[in-house]
Amino acid sequence: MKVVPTICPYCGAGCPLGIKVSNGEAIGIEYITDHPLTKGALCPKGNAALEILYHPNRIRSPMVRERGGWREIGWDEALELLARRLMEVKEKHGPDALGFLSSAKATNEENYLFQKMARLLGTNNVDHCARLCHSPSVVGLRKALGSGTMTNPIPDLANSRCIFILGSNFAENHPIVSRWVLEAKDRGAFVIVADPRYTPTAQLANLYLPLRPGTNIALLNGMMAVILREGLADFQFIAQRTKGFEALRASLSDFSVEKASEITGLNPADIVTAARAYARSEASAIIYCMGVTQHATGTDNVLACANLALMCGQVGRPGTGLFPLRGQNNVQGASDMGALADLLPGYVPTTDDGGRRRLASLWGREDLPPKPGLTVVEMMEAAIEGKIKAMYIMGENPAVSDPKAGDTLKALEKLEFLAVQDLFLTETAQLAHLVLPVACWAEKSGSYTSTERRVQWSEKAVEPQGVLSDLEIIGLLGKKIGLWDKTFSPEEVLREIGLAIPAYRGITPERLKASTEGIFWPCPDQSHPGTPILHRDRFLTPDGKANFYPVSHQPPKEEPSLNFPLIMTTGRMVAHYNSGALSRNILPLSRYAPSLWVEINPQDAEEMGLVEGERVRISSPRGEVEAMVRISEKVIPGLIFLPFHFPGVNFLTLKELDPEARIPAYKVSACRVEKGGSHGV
Amino acid sequence: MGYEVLVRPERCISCYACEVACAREHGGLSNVWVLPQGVPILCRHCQNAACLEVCYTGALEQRDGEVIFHREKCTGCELCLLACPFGAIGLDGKRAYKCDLCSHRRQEGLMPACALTCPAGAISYSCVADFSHRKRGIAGLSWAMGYERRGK
Amino acid sequence: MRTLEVAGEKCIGCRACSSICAPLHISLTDVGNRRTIAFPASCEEDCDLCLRACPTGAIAFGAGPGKPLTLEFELIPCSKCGKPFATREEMAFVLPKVSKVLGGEPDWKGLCPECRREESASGLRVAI
Amino acid sequence: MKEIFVRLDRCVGCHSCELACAVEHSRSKNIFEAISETPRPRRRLYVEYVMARKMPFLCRHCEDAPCVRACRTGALTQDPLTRIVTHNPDKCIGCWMCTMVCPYGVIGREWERRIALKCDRCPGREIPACVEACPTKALVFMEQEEFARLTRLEAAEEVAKSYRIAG
Repeated sequence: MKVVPTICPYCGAGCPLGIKVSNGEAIGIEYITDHPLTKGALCPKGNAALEILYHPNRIRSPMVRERGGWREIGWDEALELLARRLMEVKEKHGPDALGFLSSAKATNEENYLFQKMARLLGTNNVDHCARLCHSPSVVGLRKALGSGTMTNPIPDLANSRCIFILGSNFAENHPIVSRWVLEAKDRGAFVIVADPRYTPTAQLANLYLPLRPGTNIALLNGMMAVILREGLADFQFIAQRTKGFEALRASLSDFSVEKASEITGLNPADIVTAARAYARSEASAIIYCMGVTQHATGTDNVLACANLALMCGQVGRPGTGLFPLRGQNNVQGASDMGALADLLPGYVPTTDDGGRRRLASLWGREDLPPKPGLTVVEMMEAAIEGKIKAMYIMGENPAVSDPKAGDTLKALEKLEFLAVQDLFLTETAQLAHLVLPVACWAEKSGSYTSTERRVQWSEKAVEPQGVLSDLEIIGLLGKKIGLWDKTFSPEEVLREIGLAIPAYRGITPERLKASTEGIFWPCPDQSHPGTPILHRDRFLTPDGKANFYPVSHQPPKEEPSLNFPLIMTTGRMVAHYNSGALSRNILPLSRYAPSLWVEINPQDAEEMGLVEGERVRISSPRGEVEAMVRISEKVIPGLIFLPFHFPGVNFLTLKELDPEARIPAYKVSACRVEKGGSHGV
Repeated sequence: MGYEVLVRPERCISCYACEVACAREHGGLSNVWVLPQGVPILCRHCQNAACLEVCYTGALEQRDGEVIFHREKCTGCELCLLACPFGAIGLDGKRAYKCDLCSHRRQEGLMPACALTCPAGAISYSCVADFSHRKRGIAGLSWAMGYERRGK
Repeated sequence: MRTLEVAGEKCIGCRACSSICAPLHISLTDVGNRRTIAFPASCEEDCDLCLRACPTGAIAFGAGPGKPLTLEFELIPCSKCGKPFATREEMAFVLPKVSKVLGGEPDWKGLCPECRREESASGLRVAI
Repeated sequence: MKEIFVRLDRCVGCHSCELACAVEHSRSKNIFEAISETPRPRRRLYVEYVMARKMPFLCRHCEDAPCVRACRTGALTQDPLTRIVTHNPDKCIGCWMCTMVCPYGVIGREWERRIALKCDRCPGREIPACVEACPTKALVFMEQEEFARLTRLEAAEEVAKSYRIAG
């Protein structure tokens, strides 16, 4: 028996997961205790991960959809079909009629090769679900600090003296983070949680701020107004390392804590306490997540967070910084690899002629398409309009995860050709013309980049049965299309990544395999130890200085109305994972919540005459869904909460996009709750 | 010897990691229960155990600060369930089941799964002295900070 | 022919004999607040598990022409959730032993195991 | 009611209180004999070193004490008048529920019997042994009002001193 080190396939924290292998079969999980992030800990999802490996619902053979249902076909036939159909569409309608969705679940190598394939085919229509969770962080933090990533490693939170948590429920979504927040608390840190819902994370707080949904900017500006009024800003830091402070000061001159209190619904004294605690402590960190980004003002929200951190000089030292917690095990890596419609590998904009040509020459081409492609939601719109004819989706489930799911289904059904590559026959795969089964995380090797920018190697534990890895499929497909003449090993691709992305230059397969704790990018050369803390001496902006961007509160795109009097917000729960493909049919997890539920305040429940466990119909102007009532004080009156792991929830959500980051405004939509689902009580 | 599974309830984030891990280690049945209040409850391995007193077949045995359960001697009478002050013994149809402190893991020199897996560090497998010493350190910190603020 | 002789007055209504009986000759059913244990008149198996499992020695083997026996017990409800959880006789058997260990009758004696778990959790939660 | 108060600035970390506590809770109540006793006499308060300070930790006999609430056997009881939390070893089953909830980490283990061990505020004595043994008067046993007055006087003294320096 041996223990093979892999990286947990669920959230973005990147916890190591040892798989006990005996006679080529995975027989159990072992905890890896010498890892600095986890010290051996794993959340319930990590503990249940092995269930994926031998799950009876895994697809084991390529399948085409025919009138009578699914027909199993051989690998060669499947790849032939995929290549032929993609090329047909390309020749008939041009490359921009193709849409590619890459996967935040796949390795760096797979994402790199996937977007390379799309771009070599002549389109930038390649995107992935980072668009749906942290694209505002990428855009906003890049503008403000020069890098759209977490500034410090998670264990560094233990050095914080004040932790401000905004719109993040890490206790359920990234449980390992709570270890370090609690460690900081043990060492005397003050913990502030701002969230409209009293989550398990809020239970850890010294100060809990139940703000109204969609009022993050008002809270942050209110805090900054207090800090300026009381002279708590770090003026030395501002003078030496930032630009544009005067504009920010001017924009805040007519804002006050009273106004903030009016908009957010918080007690002004609490805002003042939070502001003082954050500004005065020697090291303050901001943790934020999708409660900040998933708004039509997502980028502005992120900029407001950055403004607060910069104003107080709480960046670039241990225990400080901004912690946007990424949701998937390789969402950071997939973004780094350029699986984004507007950015090439290494965050080079497609419109940057120099950077683009440099990459093109590495790939043996003259040039690559300069025009930014369509993002996740835009692709679906284009499909409805008939501009996109064929899509190739690698390991994503837009039918559940995209907003206004009614439109998504329409779009997917309208496609001339849809190929889906996944572990299970997901809601999206059921609409496909061709389904390709893939190897799961334990059946392939490759590198993953965690939310901390920690690049780690995950070893193959068992041989895949009947399936190929994403990398093998893309390699074979590219060979069939004629993009390259061989298939690639993960090691080969990682070396090419090193050539394409300066921040990965020093990260080689040999180094990764030899280290238990991985390497933090940027790592410019092979002797460089990696960079756990960014922005120590200079920011990653061209001139090395951070930028202030004044932002102001804007009301959410949809306000409650007579017909739809409640505000609905969505989020995650601990036992489920994203679109649910990796948790809804995993018994040890799904038993905690087998079906959709909705959290309603007792006051609202009483008004509507609802009882615990009753089935209700929730509708918004866009659709409706049935759920089971959970009456709970966790939500404030007028607010309901739904976990988005179940199909249907996104029938209700809003498709309004953030103007810069193109993220949909998932977090606030108006809705109503009515008694009586079709199944009765 | 001298090690106990000790819980810091204020740290529990009700993530169910211990339950899932325990169930995996024990063939699908978890010997730990995470309650809605957000605290894991498991066998306390009492020194003077009530369950031991009612067990008439010797299926329960106290040895080295550990209440050991011998499944092969259990008749499934449910009397130990009725004796346990914590409700920490379960009945799987025909036989009782309870926490064995992951004896199979300890034989290999590994910690019990729940203590190792807890992401929030709420469960620890340590001796009472270390556990309390750590708590005193934490309490002392805020005490000392208060004194410092007073200017002493 | 081996018959089962059950001394009804000794039986406390626990699950031992029905749990241990692999061929399921002895059956135990809980319906509402009633527990019914049905013993067959005779048993052909070459086994004495039930006899050895009984905590009170209520089961014996005999030779005569036995007849099936059904014993009924009342289940007492949990003082918190109201769910019936144990027979009166079981509690009467258990409590003196428990009291001996705990130095007095515990105040949770009327709670079912689930509610005891709940109460223990509440006790721990006080720390927060 | 009188309580044990700690004047942190006076503690020099000499551990006299710990020693006195162990001796007081031995059978012989004599340090020379106590050393060889079994069960070994144990201290019920602890001097820790935190943030460059010596800090004596002892049971605070909290109002509505968490340990009493968590105890499932009635081994811990609190006197409603004196607030003293008493531990009855005969009822203790060694489940550590009290240890797990104590915010100050002052419920230890009686090693031999594997049951809980905590401060009983020396029931037979007028002044608890630890207070009596403290050479610097870092531990004092008095009414809350009295202690507040003591602290007030100390503060006043400092103000007066600084006035004198200011001239």
